Amino acid sequence: MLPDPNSLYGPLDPAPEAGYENAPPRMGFFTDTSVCIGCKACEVACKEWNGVPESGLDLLGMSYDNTGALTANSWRHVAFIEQPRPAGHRASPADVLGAPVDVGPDRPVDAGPQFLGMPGAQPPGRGSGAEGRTDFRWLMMSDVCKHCTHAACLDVCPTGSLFRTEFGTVVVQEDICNGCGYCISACPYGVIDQRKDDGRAWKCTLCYDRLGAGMMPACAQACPTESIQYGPLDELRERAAARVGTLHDRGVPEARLYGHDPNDGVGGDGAFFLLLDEPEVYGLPPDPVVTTRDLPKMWKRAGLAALAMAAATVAAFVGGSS
Amino acid sequence: MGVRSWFEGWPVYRQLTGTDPLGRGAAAKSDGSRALTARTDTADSVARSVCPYCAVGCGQRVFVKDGQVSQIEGDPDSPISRGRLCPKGSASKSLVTSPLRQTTVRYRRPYSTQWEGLELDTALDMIADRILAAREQTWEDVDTQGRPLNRTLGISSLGGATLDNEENYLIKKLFTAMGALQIENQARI
Amino acid sequence: MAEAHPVGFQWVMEAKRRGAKVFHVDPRFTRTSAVADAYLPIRAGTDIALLGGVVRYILDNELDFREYVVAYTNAATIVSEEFSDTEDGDGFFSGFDPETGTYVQDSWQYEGHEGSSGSGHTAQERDSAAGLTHESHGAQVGGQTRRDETLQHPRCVYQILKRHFARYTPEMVERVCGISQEKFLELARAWTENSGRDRTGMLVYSVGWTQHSVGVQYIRTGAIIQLLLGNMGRPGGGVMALRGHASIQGSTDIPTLFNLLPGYLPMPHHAEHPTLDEWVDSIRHPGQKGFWGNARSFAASLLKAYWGDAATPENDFCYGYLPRMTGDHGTYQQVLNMIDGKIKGYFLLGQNPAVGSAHGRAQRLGMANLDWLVVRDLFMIESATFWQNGPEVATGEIVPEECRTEVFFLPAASHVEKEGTFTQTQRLLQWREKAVEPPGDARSELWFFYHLGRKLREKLADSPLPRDRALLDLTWDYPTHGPQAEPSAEAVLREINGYDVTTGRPLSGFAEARADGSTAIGCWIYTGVYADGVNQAARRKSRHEQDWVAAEWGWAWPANRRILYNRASADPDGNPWSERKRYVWWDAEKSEWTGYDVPDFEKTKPPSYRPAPGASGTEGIAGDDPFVMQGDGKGWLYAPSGVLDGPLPTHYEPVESPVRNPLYGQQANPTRKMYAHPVNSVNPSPPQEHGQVFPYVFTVSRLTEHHTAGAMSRTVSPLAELQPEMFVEVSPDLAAEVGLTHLGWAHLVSGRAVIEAKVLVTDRLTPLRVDGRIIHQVWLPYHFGFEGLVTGDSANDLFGISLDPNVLIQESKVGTCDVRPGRRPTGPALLDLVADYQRRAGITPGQHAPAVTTDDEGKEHGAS
Amino acid sequence: MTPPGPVGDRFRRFRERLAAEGSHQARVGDDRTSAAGGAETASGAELAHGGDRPNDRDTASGNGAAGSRRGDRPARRTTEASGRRRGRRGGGGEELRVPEAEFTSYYGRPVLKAPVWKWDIAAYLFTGGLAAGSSLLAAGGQLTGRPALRRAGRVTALAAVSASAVFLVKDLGRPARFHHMLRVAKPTSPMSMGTWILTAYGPAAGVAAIAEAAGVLPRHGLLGLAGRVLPPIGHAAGLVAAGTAPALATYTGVLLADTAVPSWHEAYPELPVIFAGSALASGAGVGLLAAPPAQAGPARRMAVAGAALELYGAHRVETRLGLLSEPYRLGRPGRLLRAGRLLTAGGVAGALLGRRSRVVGALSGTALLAASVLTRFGIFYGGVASARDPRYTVVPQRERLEARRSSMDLPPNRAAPPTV
Repeated sequence: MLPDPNSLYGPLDPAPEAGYENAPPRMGFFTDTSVCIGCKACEVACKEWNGVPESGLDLLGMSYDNTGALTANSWRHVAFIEQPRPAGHRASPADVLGAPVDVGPDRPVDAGPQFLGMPGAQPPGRGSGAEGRTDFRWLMMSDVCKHCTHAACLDVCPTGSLFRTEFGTVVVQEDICNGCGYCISACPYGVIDQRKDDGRAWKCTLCYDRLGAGMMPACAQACPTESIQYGPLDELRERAAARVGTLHDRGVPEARLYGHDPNDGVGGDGAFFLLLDEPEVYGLPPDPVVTTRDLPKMWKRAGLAALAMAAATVAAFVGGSS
Repeated sequence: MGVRSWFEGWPVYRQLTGTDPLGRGAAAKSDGSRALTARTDTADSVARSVCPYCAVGCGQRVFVKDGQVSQIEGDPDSPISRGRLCPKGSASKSLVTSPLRQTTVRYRRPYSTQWEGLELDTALDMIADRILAAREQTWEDVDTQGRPLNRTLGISSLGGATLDNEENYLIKKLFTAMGALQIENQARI
Repeated sequence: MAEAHPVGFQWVMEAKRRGAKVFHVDPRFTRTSAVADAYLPIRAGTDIALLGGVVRYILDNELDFREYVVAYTNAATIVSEEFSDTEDGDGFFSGFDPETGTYVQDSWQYEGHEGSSGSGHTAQERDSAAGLTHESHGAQVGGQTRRDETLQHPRCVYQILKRHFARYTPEMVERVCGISQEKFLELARAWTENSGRDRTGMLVYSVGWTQHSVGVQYIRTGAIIQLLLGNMGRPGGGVMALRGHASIQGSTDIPTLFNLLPGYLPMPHHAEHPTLDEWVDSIRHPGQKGFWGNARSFAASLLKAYWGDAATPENDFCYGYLPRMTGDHGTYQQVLNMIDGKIKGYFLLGQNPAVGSAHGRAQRLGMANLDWLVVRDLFMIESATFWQNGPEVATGEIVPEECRTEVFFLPAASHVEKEGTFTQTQRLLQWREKAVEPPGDARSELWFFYHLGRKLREKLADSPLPRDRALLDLTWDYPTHGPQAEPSAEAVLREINGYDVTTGRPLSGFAEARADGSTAIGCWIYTGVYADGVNQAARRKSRHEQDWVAAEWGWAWPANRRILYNRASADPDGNPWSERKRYVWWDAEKSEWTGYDVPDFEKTKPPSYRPAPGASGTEGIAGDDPFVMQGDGKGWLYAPSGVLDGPLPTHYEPVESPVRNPLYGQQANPTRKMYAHPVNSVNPSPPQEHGQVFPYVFTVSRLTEHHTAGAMSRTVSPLAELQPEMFVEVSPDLAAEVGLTHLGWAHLVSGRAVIEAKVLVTDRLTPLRVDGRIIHQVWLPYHFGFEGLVTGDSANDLFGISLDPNVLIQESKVGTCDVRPGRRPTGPALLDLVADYQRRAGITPGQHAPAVTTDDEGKEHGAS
Repeated sequence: MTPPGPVGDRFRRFRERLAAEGSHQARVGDDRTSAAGGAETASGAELAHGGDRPNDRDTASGNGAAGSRRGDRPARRTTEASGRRRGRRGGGGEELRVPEAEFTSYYGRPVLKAPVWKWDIAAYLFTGGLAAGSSLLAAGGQLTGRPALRRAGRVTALAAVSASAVFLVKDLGRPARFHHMLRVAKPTSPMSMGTWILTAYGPAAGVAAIAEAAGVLPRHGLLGLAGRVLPPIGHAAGLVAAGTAPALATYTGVLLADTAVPSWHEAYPELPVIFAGSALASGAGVGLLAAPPAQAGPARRMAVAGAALELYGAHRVETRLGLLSEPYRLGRPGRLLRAGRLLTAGGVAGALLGRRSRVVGALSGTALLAASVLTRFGIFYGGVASARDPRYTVVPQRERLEARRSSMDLPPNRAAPPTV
């Protein structure tokens, strides 16, 4: 069976290409961070359903995020970013101290994101002094495995533990994984991780067992404001486009979709987002590309190097009489 | 499991003969994945309950397997919560099955520095005796003008906002009949 | 709301999706503010100044919903000329008695009713937290009143309200609250534009709002605005209280409270209610309108439920058995009595005062001076181990070897291990099915108290003493079932619902209550929960199969009504104010009230009905009186009685404030309840000196990830890891001023205690310019204690004990403190630090701030 | 296809901006230089809301005001007007310092997960290469009648491949499940292909090495029979091993490159070359060590070829990748690679000049082996370092995004924020 020309890179419906005849429609998540209230119900619901162990009791000082990142022991991670800058639809930056800022007709207000999310001494959001403080914005976002169309983790998995399910999601089969660790280096989003004492790789399974029983993933069911929406991917993409349109009309120009485009570097994500700022502010890569895109070229290069090596050896032995 | 069926089960064989030559989906699917089921499907019973945390009153479904709570999640039928839960509500299973939960009576002797065990029935008996003794020492029949008081200010109680209406009813009924007036709960804190 | 009631918040997001504007007012930028359309930072404790500004904005621009206001509120009612407002009394209404620190309310009455205020001596009402009795029934007021429908009469409520709030201008709001005028006007404009026939606005508050010395008046101001804008009793309108515990509404309906009996019947007072008749008349207020007319049948039915056959009309249904109140028996008075050794035994039933109550140190010292303590909880809470791991053990104040308290810890059953009903924040009873048996010795309270009662009755079986009759005559024979002899919760619910004594038939509404002893009702407002012998609270008809009111899911008291006073959703002649907001209306053909909800009105009383002069009780309610529980059937913009600290809300500074009250000479609520006990103290506020020793304002509230005193979240691993350490949020400016570093340590000192916390420097707290000065505010979560997976110091230790006069709730949402970098001292050095601060602040424990501060700026004049 | 050197290009644009700035004294790092890649970050869009007066504010017009600004590219906004001193991370530098790569991240945390492989994978890179090199050496020796090379090659090959197996299994999270590698044959997984290569190569190398023992077997009886049969089998096995050796040596290059680790992935053209060269060099090293100078001729030539490949590859990796070359130059990886380069040069020099003396040959052999180890560890830790610092992930990707956007010269699509 001749594989699809896009089977390694480019837009593709992954489940049929992975050998499932009449597979159900591809399911996924659309996370609308503009309605996320950072309550972390998704983190807890995921842990309760999947029995994910504890991931550490330390205050990280990253606003209300004490989880830190997606790891083997936290398959959902709610990010918190405090930004001292005017949100799109807020009133113009009046000095919170009560004295109205002299808002001239075209005074170039540069309340740009002094906050660069930089590490170290500066606590988050410290860009402006008191007098510069403007209306405040607090971004929240529930991060999760992206279940990519072209999943580098799945491609590189040497045991076939990571596999494409009939729903088009990417799942680690814990009865197969031998903890080789290759998927962890391959993931362009830094999602999948090795669990220390257990040795195997773990990540969100998009509740593969619940999907099988016709139920919603635990996080999507728990999410109080339906920031996490679960459903057929095409439907979610339409809904997301409409939502971005509404937000733009309501004066939130910085709303943008991330991971929705089948032509992006990973062929579009199964779990995509509506963000209110640059992806890297949330810790997401701005332009992720699946490494498999360049694999054919890599094998060619290796072939050349191998030939060179063989040639060198032959030359070494044949050439020269000494 | 004959050698033939083992061989046919070998994913590489399935790659070569099946519809998944690259071994990224159907061919790589393990027996474990095929046998996967949701534990809510295999539960013995489902109880319809309400979240014990705040006063929104979100509906909860409690799944039970072999006498143990196997899963607690939102009740999609509830018009209040529509199947959703907050982090606390979602942690209900960990709450009721927490290893820190006390399941035996603990008793601290006066002036002691550590806990001891105690039989539940003995504890109940000791508490009843202490109530009657305290009631005895601090009972007030009438006030200075001879008007009835019928009470003891020697016993206090605090608590009820996390309890059921039925429990609060019995508590209020018993304490009132006992003359213990000083009972309070979180409604005032 | 997104912080402490996230799932309830989905409905705010639903409204926001449809274009609703969400305003969030909070001292700190919270997760609610993150998704709100506008956030207003406010100085903690100044809500009345803000809402008073909104009232003034409404009245100044005549933006009230005039038709609604004239028909349904007491705006037109003329008030007695003896009344004088705070504008003339520099913060005092007429009738203030400095000796007792309370008001005589005669001068507040409507014109012509000065004599019948009924609650002349509010001092006694303050002690008995009588305000709580008005939760479901109106206060004492005469039925017939003089009214000026044109609202021009200088002494009509409308004009009094206008004069009262005249000085609450946008500039004053900015000066007092620190909110920019621009933002304030945006709020006021949006609120008024979004009210009227076609649109309604909702005021949502969480229970923290009540934990102020003027807490009840906060809610009064909100109610006044909602009445002025015609939002009460209508869909998408009203005032929504988001309560904090699963069944806190249930625990005031069926109150484990000292001043109430089930159904908000007041606990008899030794001097006021020696006999049943006096007790019933004090509830019924003869001659007054409203449903409280048949209070006698409610009282008789309750006593019948308690004492069954022994309760006969001849012995006033065993009224004599009831214990009597003599004054303030609130929890804080009890704690002070424990410290003084007056209390022998203490039950803690799923409550953790060592962390949850104000003045943690007093709570723990009190418990250390008991004879015995019984704690029933799921986990080993701080209140059970104070003698072993408490802060006072570290400072040496409690030495385990010398602490005589005998402690019993009995494990409790969790919510899935027992069946029963919770009453959630919208008065909805929901039945929980039992999933599994409780583990080991864990038992439900039902089990514990039933078997405790059984044992007590066995031990007193042959006692001749009259005082034991009450226990022996009690109806206490509930059927038990299961391996642990668990009493039947359904049987108890039946008794709560009420039944016909002769036939045992469950009643289906409180109208069936009789005063002749033929009916027995545990809690009359719950009658109907077992209508037709069916457990209505257990109904679970899916939302997909019913309309948006979802009347067949659970059961709401009273009478499964979902929006109270919904008669007001129709105009005086019974037609809906608008198609969009149609809810309950008069159906002329069937000549009965109908609609999406159970009408809050007599079914067949036409809108045109007018009572005969002098009629009282339910007959006294006219066809256009939606507020059927009020003595005059009207919504009260002005409260002639029932509220002890003034008929109109007045801005007073919190008990501990760095700022002199800009509006009046009177600094704080003069009628607040103060305790001059050696363990208690109050930080100095202007006009007292040394206010600068505690320069910063601090407030406490919840985190989404934790629950109240933390026993149900700090012991649960997936929650503990989400917020693992006690922290304090400070603004970058305060951090710079005091030298705090992000994630470094800081310790906060008040007149009572010193606690330490990790520092989170954040822009979400902003310094406010108030009265020309910069006021810094810090915020703390109050969940932490010394037990559980994650521990930390308890923020409530910082608070002293000052209570609101109406319901005796403590002020634990605003206080002053000092913030220093580094960790707090340990051991006895901690007590020295607090003592040093007390000395520098001129605090002598046992003394409290002067109640009256209006004589002149400098001189204090303290009432006892 | 590799993008133009990011540092250079950005520096050029920065210079233009400085010139455009004109009078404004843009202290490097003073005002809010845009996030890397010169594009205004989304904040630019917000600024447009300066015009969003409270009194005329209604949501529609608020957005409109932003809209009007969207089309044109206004001059850079100076921050002086708002009088806000923006303390910038690390304060200002002197005027012409190359601008520190300016980028946003989530509290400085890495975007990617650093590889979980430990040192034993780096060691496997070396032993795998050594096995391949030795097998080639042995086959060469076998075909051109140099028994010393053959014997040394075959024995080292077996030892190296056994060591490789140990390293690989020990590094697994679940070592007992090492055989799961043979469950699938996935061309998209270099490690799966590598496993099958090892499966082919291992036994062959083993048999070839065992065949060496044929000499010591007694003449007659069963063992005698085996003794006679072994050499031809060994001969065939040796050829099979040599046949798969080049694949064994270079597949590891693809294995590292086929990851999201920035410095490995960008170096995919060079890694196989480096590993091939390094394998040859280590094979030559074995030859120089084990064989007498007479037979060591081919080893010397292999050493030269190997070193050439290795040095060429390493040099390109350390210079061509722009920002992503940094990890290979800085810190421990830098030191390792520099030391490796020195040792390689030394080894080759020794091999060529010291034709006569056995000692110099052995020394240069050892040097070559050591160089190979250092190079492997250098490349390994260089990649790990590039995964740990978010800069190496965000900056190149942000530039790639902007380059693609400006090249397409599309109006910024609705997804990306309107640049102001």
